[in-house]
Amino acid sequence: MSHETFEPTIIGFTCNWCSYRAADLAGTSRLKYPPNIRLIRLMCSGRLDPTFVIKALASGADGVLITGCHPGECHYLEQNYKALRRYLLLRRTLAALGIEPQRIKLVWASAAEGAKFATEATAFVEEIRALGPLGWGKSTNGKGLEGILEPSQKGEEVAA
Amino acid sequence: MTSNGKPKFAMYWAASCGGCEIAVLNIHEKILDVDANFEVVFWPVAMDAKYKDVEAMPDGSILLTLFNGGIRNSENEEMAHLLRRKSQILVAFGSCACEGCIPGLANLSPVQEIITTAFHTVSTDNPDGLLPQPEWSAPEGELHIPRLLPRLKTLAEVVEVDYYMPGCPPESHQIAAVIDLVIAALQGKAELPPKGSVIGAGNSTVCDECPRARNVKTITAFRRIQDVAPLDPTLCLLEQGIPCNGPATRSGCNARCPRAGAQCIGCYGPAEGVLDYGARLISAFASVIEAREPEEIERILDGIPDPAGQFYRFNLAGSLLKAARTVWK
Amino acid sequence: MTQRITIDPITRLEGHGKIEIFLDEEGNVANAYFQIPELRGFERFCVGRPVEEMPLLTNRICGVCPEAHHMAAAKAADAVYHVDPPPTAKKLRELLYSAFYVTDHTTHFYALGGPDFVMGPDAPVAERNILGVIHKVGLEIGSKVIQARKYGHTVVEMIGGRKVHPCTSIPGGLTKGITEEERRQIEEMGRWAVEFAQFSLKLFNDIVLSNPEYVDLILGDIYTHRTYYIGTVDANNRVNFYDGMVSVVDPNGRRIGKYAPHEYTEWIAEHVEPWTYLKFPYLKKIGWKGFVDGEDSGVYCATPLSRLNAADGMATPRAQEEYERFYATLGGKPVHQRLATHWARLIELLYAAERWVELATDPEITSPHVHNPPTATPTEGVGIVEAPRGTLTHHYWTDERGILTRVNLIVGTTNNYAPISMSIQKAARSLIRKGTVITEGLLNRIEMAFRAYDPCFGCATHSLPGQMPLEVTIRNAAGEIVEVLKRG
Amino acid sequence: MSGKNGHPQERIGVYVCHCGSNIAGTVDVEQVAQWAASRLQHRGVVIARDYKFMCSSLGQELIEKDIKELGLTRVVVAACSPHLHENTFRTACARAGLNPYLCELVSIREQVSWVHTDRTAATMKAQAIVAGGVERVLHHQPLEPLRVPIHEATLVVGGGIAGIQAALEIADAGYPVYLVEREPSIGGHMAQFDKTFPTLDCAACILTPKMVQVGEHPNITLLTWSEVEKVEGFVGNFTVTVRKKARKVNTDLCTGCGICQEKCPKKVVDEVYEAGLGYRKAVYTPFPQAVPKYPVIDVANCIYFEKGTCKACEKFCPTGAIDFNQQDEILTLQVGNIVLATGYDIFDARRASNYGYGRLANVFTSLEMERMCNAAGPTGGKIVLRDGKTVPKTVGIIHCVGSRDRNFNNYCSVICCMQSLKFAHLVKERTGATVYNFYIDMRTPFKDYDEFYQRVLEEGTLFVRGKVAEVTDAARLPGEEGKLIIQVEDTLIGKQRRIPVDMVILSVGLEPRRDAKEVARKFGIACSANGWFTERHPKLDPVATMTEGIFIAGCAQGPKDIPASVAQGAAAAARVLGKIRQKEITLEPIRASIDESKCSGCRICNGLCPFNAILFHEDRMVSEINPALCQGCGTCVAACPAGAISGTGFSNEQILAQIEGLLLLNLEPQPA
Repeated sequence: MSHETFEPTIIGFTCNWCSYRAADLAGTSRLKYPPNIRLIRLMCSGRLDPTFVIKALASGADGVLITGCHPGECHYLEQNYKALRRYLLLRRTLAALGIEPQRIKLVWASAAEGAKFATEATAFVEEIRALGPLGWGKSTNGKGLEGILEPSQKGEEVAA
Repeated sequence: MTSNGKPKFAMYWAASCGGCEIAVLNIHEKILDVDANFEVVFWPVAMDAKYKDVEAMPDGSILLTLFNGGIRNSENEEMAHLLRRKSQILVAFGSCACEGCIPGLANLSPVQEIITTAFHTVSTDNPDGLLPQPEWSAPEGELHIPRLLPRLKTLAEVVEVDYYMPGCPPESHQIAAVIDLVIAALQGKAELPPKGSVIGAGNSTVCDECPRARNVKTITAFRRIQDVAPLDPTLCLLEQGIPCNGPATRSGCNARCPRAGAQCIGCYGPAEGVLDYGARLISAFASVIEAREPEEIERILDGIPDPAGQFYRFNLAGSLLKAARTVWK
Repeated sequence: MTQRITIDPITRLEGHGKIEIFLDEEGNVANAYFQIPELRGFERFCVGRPVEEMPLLTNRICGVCPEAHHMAAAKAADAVYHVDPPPTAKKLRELLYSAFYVTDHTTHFYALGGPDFVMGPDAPVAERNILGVIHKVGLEIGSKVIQARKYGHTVVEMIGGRKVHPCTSIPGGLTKGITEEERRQIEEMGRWAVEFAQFSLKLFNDIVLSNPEYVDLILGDIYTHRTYYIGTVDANNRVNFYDGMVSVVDPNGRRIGKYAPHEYTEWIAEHVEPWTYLKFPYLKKIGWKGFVDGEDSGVYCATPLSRLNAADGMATPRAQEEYERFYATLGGKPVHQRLATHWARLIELLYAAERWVELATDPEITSPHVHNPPTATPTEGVGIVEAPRGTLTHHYWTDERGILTRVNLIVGTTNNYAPISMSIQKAARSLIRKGTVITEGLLNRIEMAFRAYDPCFGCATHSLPGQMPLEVTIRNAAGEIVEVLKRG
Repeated sequence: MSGKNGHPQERIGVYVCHCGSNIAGTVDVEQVAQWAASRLQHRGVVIARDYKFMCSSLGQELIEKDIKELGLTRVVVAACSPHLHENTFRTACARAGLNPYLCELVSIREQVSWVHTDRTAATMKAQAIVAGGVERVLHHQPLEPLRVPIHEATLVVGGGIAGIQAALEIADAGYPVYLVEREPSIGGHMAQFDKTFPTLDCAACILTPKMVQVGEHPNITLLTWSEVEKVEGFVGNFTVTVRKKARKVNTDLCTGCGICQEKCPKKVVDEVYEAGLGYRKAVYTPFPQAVPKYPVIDVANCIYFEKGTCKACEKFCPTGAIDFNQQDEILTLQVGNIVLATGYDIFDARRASNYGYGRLANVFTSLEMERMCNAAGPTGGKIVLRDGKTVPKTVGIIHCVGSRDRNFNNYCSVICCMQSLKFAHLVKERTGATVYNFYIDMRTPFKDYDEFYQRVLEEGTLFVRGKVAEVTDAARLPGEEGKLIIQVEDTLIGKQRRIPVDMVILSVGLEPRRDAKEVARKFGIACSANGWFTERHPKLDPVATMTEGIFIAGCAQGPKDIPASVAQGAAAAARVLGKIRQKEITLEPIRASIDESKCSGCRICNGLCPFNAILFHEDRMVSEINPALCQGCGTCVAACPAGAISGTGFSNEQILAQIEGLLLLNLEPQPA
């Protein structure tokens, strides 16, 4: 990755019916957004388990973008409201653990809103770039967090 | 290989409160079974122990070691490695060893901050702002005290663990059951579960053992237990707005707290196969909130004033994130 | 000219008390340091938590006396919310607490402190444990001991919801009351406990007091410190574990004052030494003069013995008799000999059992009204109870939502940190002369000093009453290791 | 490396598509394939290929060949969106004997090559996506589709033209149909119209025969004056509860002779069929050609039900068919599929108060106009002012009333332009009046529509392009007295104009039925924000819904004209017939299920399923999911605090593994 500017890694969650199709539309319309974001398709934003977000952050993502159908337009009727509520509670909890709430963002995008998807993705990448790296899990070679967080043997102890 | 032919038993505490030892003593008469079936080679609470001898033992010569307490300083860590080497079966015993327990909440702040706070309380007479020093030159010579690790770790983070026995402390009837099992296994009358299993606990969650009546859940407000009066003694606490952690907390305690009118605070940790305890609760609570407008949702969520404590009270050190960000920095 | 004795590499005596003894040129003890090597940081990480959780969180400071922290926290939380629990709630809390005292004092006397006497001070250490006691005194008594602990825990569970780490105290009272059926069982067990306490005193009488060797040991000078004493007393200045004012007496037994929980900072301050993680509380009004006793030194003691010294008597008849016999036998108040603490503890055991029955037979005790919901805005509050190992103080500050903004804890054992250190020095001085060391004796004496205080470093750090595995390092003036003695 | 210990027993094939230059133009596909072959070998990747067009038959054969020859157990295709070709590659795998659900298609076209420009970054992202796919596919399970038997009967809700069409198509194919209509007769809005654009043939003439067919069809059970109360079950076997409202007329005896209507002394303004312009009796059939022919007694207005006397109808009925004591009937129907054709409401012109409807006598709505033009209507087809005699000399027709207007509805109501042109023609034809059309944009797509527009232009109708600001009777200029003045900015000449007219026609837009959302909830389907029923896919699946076995047709799905409604009715019927003929249908095996040994019966999940797929067993205190009802959204999976619910196709293991795969590059030192 580039040395002078920080290139964030972002995991994006999309629902199968609206936001993933919005991403497809962004593609078929050849709209451009930064490559920092990597998408995972779920059937519905209601499938979004906070574990996924925490797992992403703990494994090296600097931000997480959650997307779904507009309220009232969920293909499963109202599951995106559940996503909204989980998102709000998760943000509060992560904030209490010192993670800026802005690192997680919820965006509604209908299948027709390819342009919105592209602009939101672009904006989010810049927001995270501005926040800087989160740090969790980077170059831990899968060892979880120790790798980065304990500078080896005895040195890891902290003087009182 | 053992003096009296009996298999060797050890129990050790790292950063714990001693409640696990008391819980073991609370198996009462059963303690005599332990005495009858094992040679207790190392158990600081019940007898004078000799570290020297433990070190001297051949590796793997202790059959069963119950290790309780989290890893708070480097010496806990070394002890964990020593007992791992010496033991055939190493059990992470109790919430501290399994997931960090309440002392794991220390992972919310950098260790320096923890020490500083303790030595600047209202009753502390500390004009020069002294803090404990790992090395200190007293007039007569050098003094040493161990340094604390940057964060409290679970046993499994430090060494390989064979079995996990959750609970703060583990319920005595569960301890008794496990001791029976091990003894039966020794006599070839029973099979030990596969390594890595959770023992002495249920497979489901606290609600499974909770006698309170339950309905389809819709939460319009979270309430603090002291504000609810009178509490319905037979209805699900969560349905009464009390943020009870029972739905996400592993069964095995027989739902003691809910039976006593207090919400489950989660000491038995996550259910089988759950990766992050807090995430399960966040998802479950949020799912059953009855509101669609962000403002309304936020208003209801204000009823949980301490999300970090609510969702990671016992589990922070064992969670995916393990500690607050300030600790990593 | 001291020859170097090396015993093993000094490793892994972690998390336990550590003693460093330095010798001067003559090979006499220059100084002895007793270090506590750990800190868990409750004062920091409780901040941000809702105050009603403190009775649950601070339980986990110590699994040996969680009931003490549960109660101190509950009382502090009541104070924070300016709410007065219904009489039945207070009585139930005290009933739970009395039953806990029976369990705890029994555990200590038979499993931890007792062995020194029951097995004899010179018995091999490997036998000086609860199993040893059971073998010695016989299964019949052994099962009595187990029974006593069981009954105590049963009551704790009935009222507190759990055997270890009770969960029912909340701001304004309790989450539940007890049924008549439960009350009946509790009373029954209480009456048994009274008999058991009397039996234990008789045992102590037969084994210890009738043995001149032990009496000399108790009255001997090694374990004597003329310090101040504190302990909670009721309105009639009689010992109380759950509630009242803290009475303070000087080395001559004169009461220099009583303070209410919220006044504790006027009386108690904690001295800091950079070579240990534990602080040294002392009497603020007298001041910190170092590790010395006497009227001019703020060092005080808070133990069963201290409570007896600080009070005018016991609130129950049988305990009162024993109280009088105690001072008659040991030559009046105050008693400064630390080993007398074992006896004092048994008198408290009897009082706790009697109080247990009193409360179990109180007409109000089964009332369902056990909670007054708080109405006032939470602010600040102090809760004090007598933990078996000393006066326990919890002090909380919260915001208007009842979220903790500041926490201060002075736990039972900590009170005695200074006197314990002094006993160690004294034991060392008495046994190390001109560089000659009586190894086994030294360890025994130091250990017995410990067990008298019944230090619970579960509260302070994390090891258990009387079971401080020891490492004693002796260094010569050059700082070289002369000898390392260890136990545990 | 990914922190998961590998699954060495799996043999994975990775296939990277060039998609001509669509992908290869931006992504170094060879590099991606080589990287996967080397760096992901320890994860089980035994072969990684890149190919020009993976979706071509040659590309598919490539995969099939490898499956057979290399014994692949998992396949990852990195190409376009799964929405395009997931099925293609699954089928290919199936052909080679690999369970189709062991194939994962990841998109590096829509998500990479088409949206990024930097080749290095795009290639790295493609690698990450492939790694994610590989980690995910390791956790795939072979799945078998669910099979559900289909009940032959179909429920059609709504007797408008769309519903009629659907009912006839299905019935003609030989399968039973229940047609439920809440009004006393089928026919819907179309029955109210006079002429239909663009051909101007009379609505009644083309609709009535179809209505009669429905009435007489042996396979159609017609339930008018009835409403659906409850729907239970799932595709293949729905149980529907219908309330048959009491007609107070015994249909077995009634011959539809009409004497009761003649004799009934009570006149009632007909707000429904006559749009308030005409009257009906308290016992009535909405219109002469009503199907069924039987009248209903309007209890709210019937003198007997008000005062207890009268019974004129009863007295004169030759067959004694009047039955004042008749009660509502509750019917339970078993059907396999449901077609919803519940139609629309018209925009209430009073809401656009600046146009003065309800305040200014001679402002009419389009529906009133339809009735007025109709020879069988209140004026016998004469176009006159409210006074009932004066013939207007100038008429203004205002388009887009309530449509394309951010104060009311943003959408275009589709039919208004043509309807306005139709009125322009009819007014001219019948009154010779000067006609103005006030429009925002002229929208005349579809067959012969624009020709009709040309024709009306030629007839001399005047067109003013601009949104009318207001209609007022406050005369300011000479010549305005006693007229309605239309205030408008003519955007073509860029001038404000005041145009005095005698009559104003408001071409009102279409709106979802007032109770559309409630109906949607009842049938377990979704509504758009506006309230139109949501189709499964806006382009590719316009008459199906997210709920298997429930289809939509006509304006209930969105504004449309008669040909489109008929086409949708027929399309829905075709979809239903397709399902019936399959005898049993297969459902995507993307379903949630509960591990009872882990379920604590906390009931967190119970209220979360909009399809009521989760039931709670009080006896065993555990919850269970009905796989046929489950639509696989996974909300309950994410909510279960005990982790007792798992979802096939999108399991926790799959998604967590994909996260690790996507982040693998962060954990690894970058390849040079």
